[in-house]
Amino acid sequence: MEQQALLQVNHLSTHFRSNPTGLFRRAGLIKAVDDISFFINRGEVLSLVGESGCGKTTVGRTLTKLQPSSGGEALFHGRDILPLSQSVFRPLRREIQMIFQDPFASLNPRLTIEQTLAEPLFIHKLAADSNQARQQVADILEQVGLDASVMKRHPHEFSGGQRQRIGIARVMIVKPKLIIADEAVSALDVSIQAQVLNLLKQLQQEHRLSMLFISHDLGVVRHISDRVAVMYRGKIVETASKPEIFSNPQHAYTKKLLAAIPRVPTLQRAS
Amino acid sequence: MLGYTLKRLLTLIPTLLVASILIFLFVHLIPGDPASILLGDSATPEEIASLSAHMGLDRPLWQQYLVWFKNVLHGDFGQSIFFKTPVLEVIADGAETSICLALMTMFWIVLIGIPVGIVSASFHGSWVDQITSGGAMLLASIPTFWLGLYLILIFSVGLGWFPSSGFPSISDEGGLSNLRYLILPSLTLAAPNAALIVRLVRASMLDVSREDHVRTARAKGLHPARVSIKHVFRNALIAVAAAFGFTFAALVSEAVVTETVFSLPGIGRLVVQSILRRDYPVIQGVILLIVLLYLVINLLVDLAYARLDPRVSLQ
Amino acid sequence: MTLRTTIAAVFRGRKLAALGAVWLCIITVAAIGAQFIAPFDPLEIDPIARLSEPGLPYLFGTDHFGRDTFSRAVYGARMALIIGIGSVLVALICGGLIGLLSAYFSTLGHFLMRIIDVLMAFPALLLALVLMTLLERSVINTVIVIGIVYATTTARIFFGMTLKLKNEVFIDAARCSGAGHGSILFRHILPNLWSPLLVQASFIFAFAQLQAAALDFLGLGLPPEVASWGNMLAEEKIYITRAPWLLMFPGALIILSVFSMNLVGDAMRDSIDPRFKNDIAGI
Amino acid sequence: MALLEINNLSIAVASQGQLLPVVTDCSFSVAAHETLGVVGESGCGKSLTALAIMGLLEGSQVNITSGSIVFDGRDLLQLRPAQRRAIMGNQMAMVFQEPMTSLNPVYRIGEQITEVLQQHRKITHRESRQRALELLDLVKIPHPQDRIDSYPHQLSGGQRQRVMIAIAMACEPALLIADEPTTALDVTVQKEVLDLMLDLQTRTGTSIILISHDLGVIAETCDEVAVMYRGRIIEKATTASLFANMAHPYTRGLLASIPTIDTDNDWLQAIPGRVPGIDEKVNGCPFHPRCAHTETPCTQTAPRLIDTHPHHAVRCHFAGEI
Repeated sequence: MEQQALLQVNHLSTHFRSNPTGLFRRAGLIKAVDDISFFINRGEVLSLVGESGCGKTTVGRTLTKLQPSSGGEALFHGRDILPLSQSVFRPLRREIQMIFQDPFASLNPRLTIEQTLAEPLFIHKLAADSNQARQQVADILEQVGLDASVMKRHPHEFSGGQRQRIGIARVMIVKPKLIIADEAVSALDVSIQAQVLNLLKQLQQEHRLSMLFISHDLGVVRHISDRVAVMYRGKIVETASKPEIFSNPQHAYTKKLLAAIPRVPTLQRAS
Repeated sequence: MLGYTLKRLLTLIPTLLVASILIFLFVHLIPGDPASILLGDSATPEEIASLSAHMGLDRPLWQQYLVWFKNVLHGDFGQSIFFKTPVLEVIADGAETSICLALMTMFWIVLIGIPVGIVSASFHGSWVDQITSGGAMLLASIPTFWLGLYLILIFSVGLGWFPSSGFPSISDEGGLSNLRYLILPSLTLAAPNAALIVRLVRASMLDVSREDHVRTARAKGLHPARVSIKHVFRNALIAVAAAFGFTFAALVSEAVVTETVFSLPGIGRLVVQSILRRDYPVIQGVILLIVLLYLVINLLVDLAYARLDPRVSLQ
Repeated sequence: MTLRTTIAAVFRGRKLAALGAVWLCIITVAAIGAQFIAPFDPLEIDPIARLSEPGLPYLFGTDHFGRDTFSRAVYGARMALIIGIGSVLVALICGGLIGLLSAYFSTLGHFLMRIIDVLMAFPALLLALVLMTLLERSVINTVIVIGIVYATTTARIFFGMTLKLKNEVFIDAARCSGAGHGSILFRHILPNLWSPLLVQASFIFAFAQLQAAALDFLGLGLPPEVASWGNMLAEEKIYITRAPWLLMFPGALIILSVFSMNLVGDAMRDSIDPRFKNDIAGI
Repeated sequence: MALLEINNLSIAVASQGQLLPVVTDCSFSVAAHETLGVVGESGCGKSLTALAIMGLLEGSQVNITSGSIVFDGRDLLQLRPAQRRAIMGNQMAMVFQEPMTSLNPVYRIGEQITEVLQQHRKITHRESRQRALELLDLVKIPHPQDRIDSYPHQLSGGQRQRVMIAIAMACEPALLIADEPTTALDVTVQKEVLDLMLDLQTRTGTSIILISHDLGVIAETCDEVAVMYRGRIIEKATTASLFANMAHPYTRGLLASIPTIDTDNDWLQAIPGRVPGIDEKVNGCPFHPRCAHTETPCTQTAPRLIDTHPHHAVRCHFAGEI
């Protein structure tokens, strides 16, 4: 490897105990993520594709330490983040950010947009006072295509697409290095999804961000990724560059997945 | 199922242990020395001291607890200070009244609470619903003893339909007709609890009726009443069953008051009088048994739960 | 949302609940201004006018000591308010904190909730009776005891609600932003529990009235000289056949107040986050 | 004659004392053995239209304000409730979006299938169970004898949706309404379920109304398509004609918004703005605030559905011009 990857994941495993309650119950073990390895270079988008229950979301949650790992390592800038305690990891959270699927659930309904967006600024000491914070919030809102005047409002006053823009703003405001986007556009209607997808891609290119893009939608994946990893039952079954995976899939599961997608006839432009 | 029951019974042990310590502590912190109460005002300090030593009251609290708990495990709850007979006998004397009262009350609760709840939910938003669910809430807002007193005033003193107090045993003269002594008390006791069940059945049914599978049932072309009973009520029953455990605790609380109002020779009145008399062994015994009963009822509720809801597996 | 629109939303189409709220306001006014409203001293004895019927000058009649029932009822409103608010505060502060912390810090929570479970096996009134015998009969002790009794249910309820909130995506999002435990607990979780907390408070307020009256009736509640609705019932119960109205007024006051509070609580419950509706222990 | 004919159907939702229109002047028909696709984004009124046809709006805040639903020669809106119920689940059946919650969790699936049979057919318990086994086999559930006594939670999402289809097909309905039947399923399962539905259609000759937000699903399964936007049908055509002569700017925008797996393009052509809420009033063409071709008439008068080709109608002032 000529250059060191921004994120290098080796043999990562995350296991859950099923039915952890109950005094005498023998807990079953669910291997949600089972010995997977991948890397993401600087400025690169790696997509993690798979169907529900394949463990792709768990990968994202493990890398953001919302979920404890069971084995393996995740080297960020060459430093394994998995064994770090939450307090040691906290400064690193600024660099590894996560966008969530559900724009209706990922914003605290009680806080104004300004409060939500300014929170990470104060935590990571990126703003000295509330005036500075407000300025940065206004800037970032503009970047994601919202008017700065919306910052006094509460989440329930926004549509799904707008909320997802706010979710993106919360991530971008701390100038992260790596974004983990977990089904970031799947809850949106097609016409809104296209807007948000364009925005995400534009921000990624402008800031040369690295991104782990978790999705079940191969169309969306084709649009945004540089490389694609296909997950099936907790394991990565195939990793390849985007052109490779779509034109020459190797694994049987990848082929099945591609074949199952309903095709839209391309538009014949009426003359 | 059997395995689960055994496991659950095993988990009752630590709970009962903690409960027994709490009960013992509570009761022994009650001010007032049983020895002096027992001997009356004329006793000399020496007499009191010697009786205390005899009863083991001079030993450290933890030793007293261990002795008591060891005896309880052998089925010996000690002697009642007031009655001078074994606690279990005292409790057994009150058991018949309380059990009859509880059964009759349950009868009213199920007979009135569930149908009214179903009607209330089925006519959601209409005047029928407003009257039944509002009425239920009003009923639940009435102090039990007040209701009991006025029922006595109207139906015993005024109309003379039912006796106002006491309960001769069924085995006494009169046999089953002695149950008429319990009609007013059981109605008094049932009123707030039936009201709770009405509200609960209604709320659960309204919740269930918003679920997707009810729409599926309607899409089959079933009659609304059939959808209501077979699909909505059957699923609401799961939540209602879960609440029956709590209802028991509320029932005991109100039984204490009701038995006092109607001067019934039951366990509820026994516990109040024992507290006033500082009859430690009886208080301890009764409360421990009530806690045990509560735990057993909750276990039964859990078992019923598994029968009502196939998603719950008893491993 | 402003306070006015919130209140309007709660009572829209609920005339009965609005009437309940009005009644509670009347009770509050009576409680605060008891010394100006009550025509007589609640403890003043008029030996000639024992057990007199409602009329003038004794609106609600007099009790067997010859004290003015109306004046005692007005002062009873004060006691009802003290008992209600006091118990709510004790229950919510003790129970709420235990539930909140137990759900958030699961190791501690496991232990604490086991204890709460054991306490819940004790019927509320029995627990209150035993606790009352430990303490002197006084207003403050009654408040504490009733508060403790409802702290157990409150802890259970808050435990469940906090668990739900803890798994919310926006909590994950806050953690990803680097928020610490304090910030997550008191900035992200607690503000979302204010409205269910208010609903729970109204039900506890209502239950506390009934519980206090039952304690008074059994002779283990407020000191006998305190003018409370429960005491008025307890003292006059043997005169029910001679003067049935004596128990009518304090009884009706208790019922109306409890009913009103339940109505208001019920109306508020319908306007809170539907996820928490079934957690609230109320009518 | 068409099996189902919807004429000028309007639906409104009662909210705080006023009626907000959610479906306006909606007309379409479904011929026997045909599949009609209804496509649109969330809130466009497609699901409410389906519920209205099925007769499931009763008792809700949503009311049919005008129009008629003629099924097999009878206007369903004029029927008495009992007559209506005799059709529901019998000649007309529905499959819903959420397979995880659409089955009653406390009854075995066999019971849930036989229930609809016993409601509409005079058959014995034994016969209905036999028929349920056949149906489970028909919807390709492996080992029906073992599965018939399972509870819904013991089945996967795909299998539950197959059971839902079995319930819907039990009385061999003339019309099957499928409301986003595969949205909650994985793509591989989606393909299986759609294939199953088409297979059943060729076997039994039932007509299908397939409601979806996914133009791809519609394109692969339907004979005709109706595109809805803000409660109105804005384009209606045979599937072939729709994709060959797509005329409404919204339909085109919708298609251009879809990231396909067959082509690489750097930027998607997104439709700007958002769908206005149902309480927001838009004069003229409902799409004009987001349309790139808006001119004066668009902001003033609502366009009518105009035929641009045979079997192709468009609701746009400039249909065929842009």
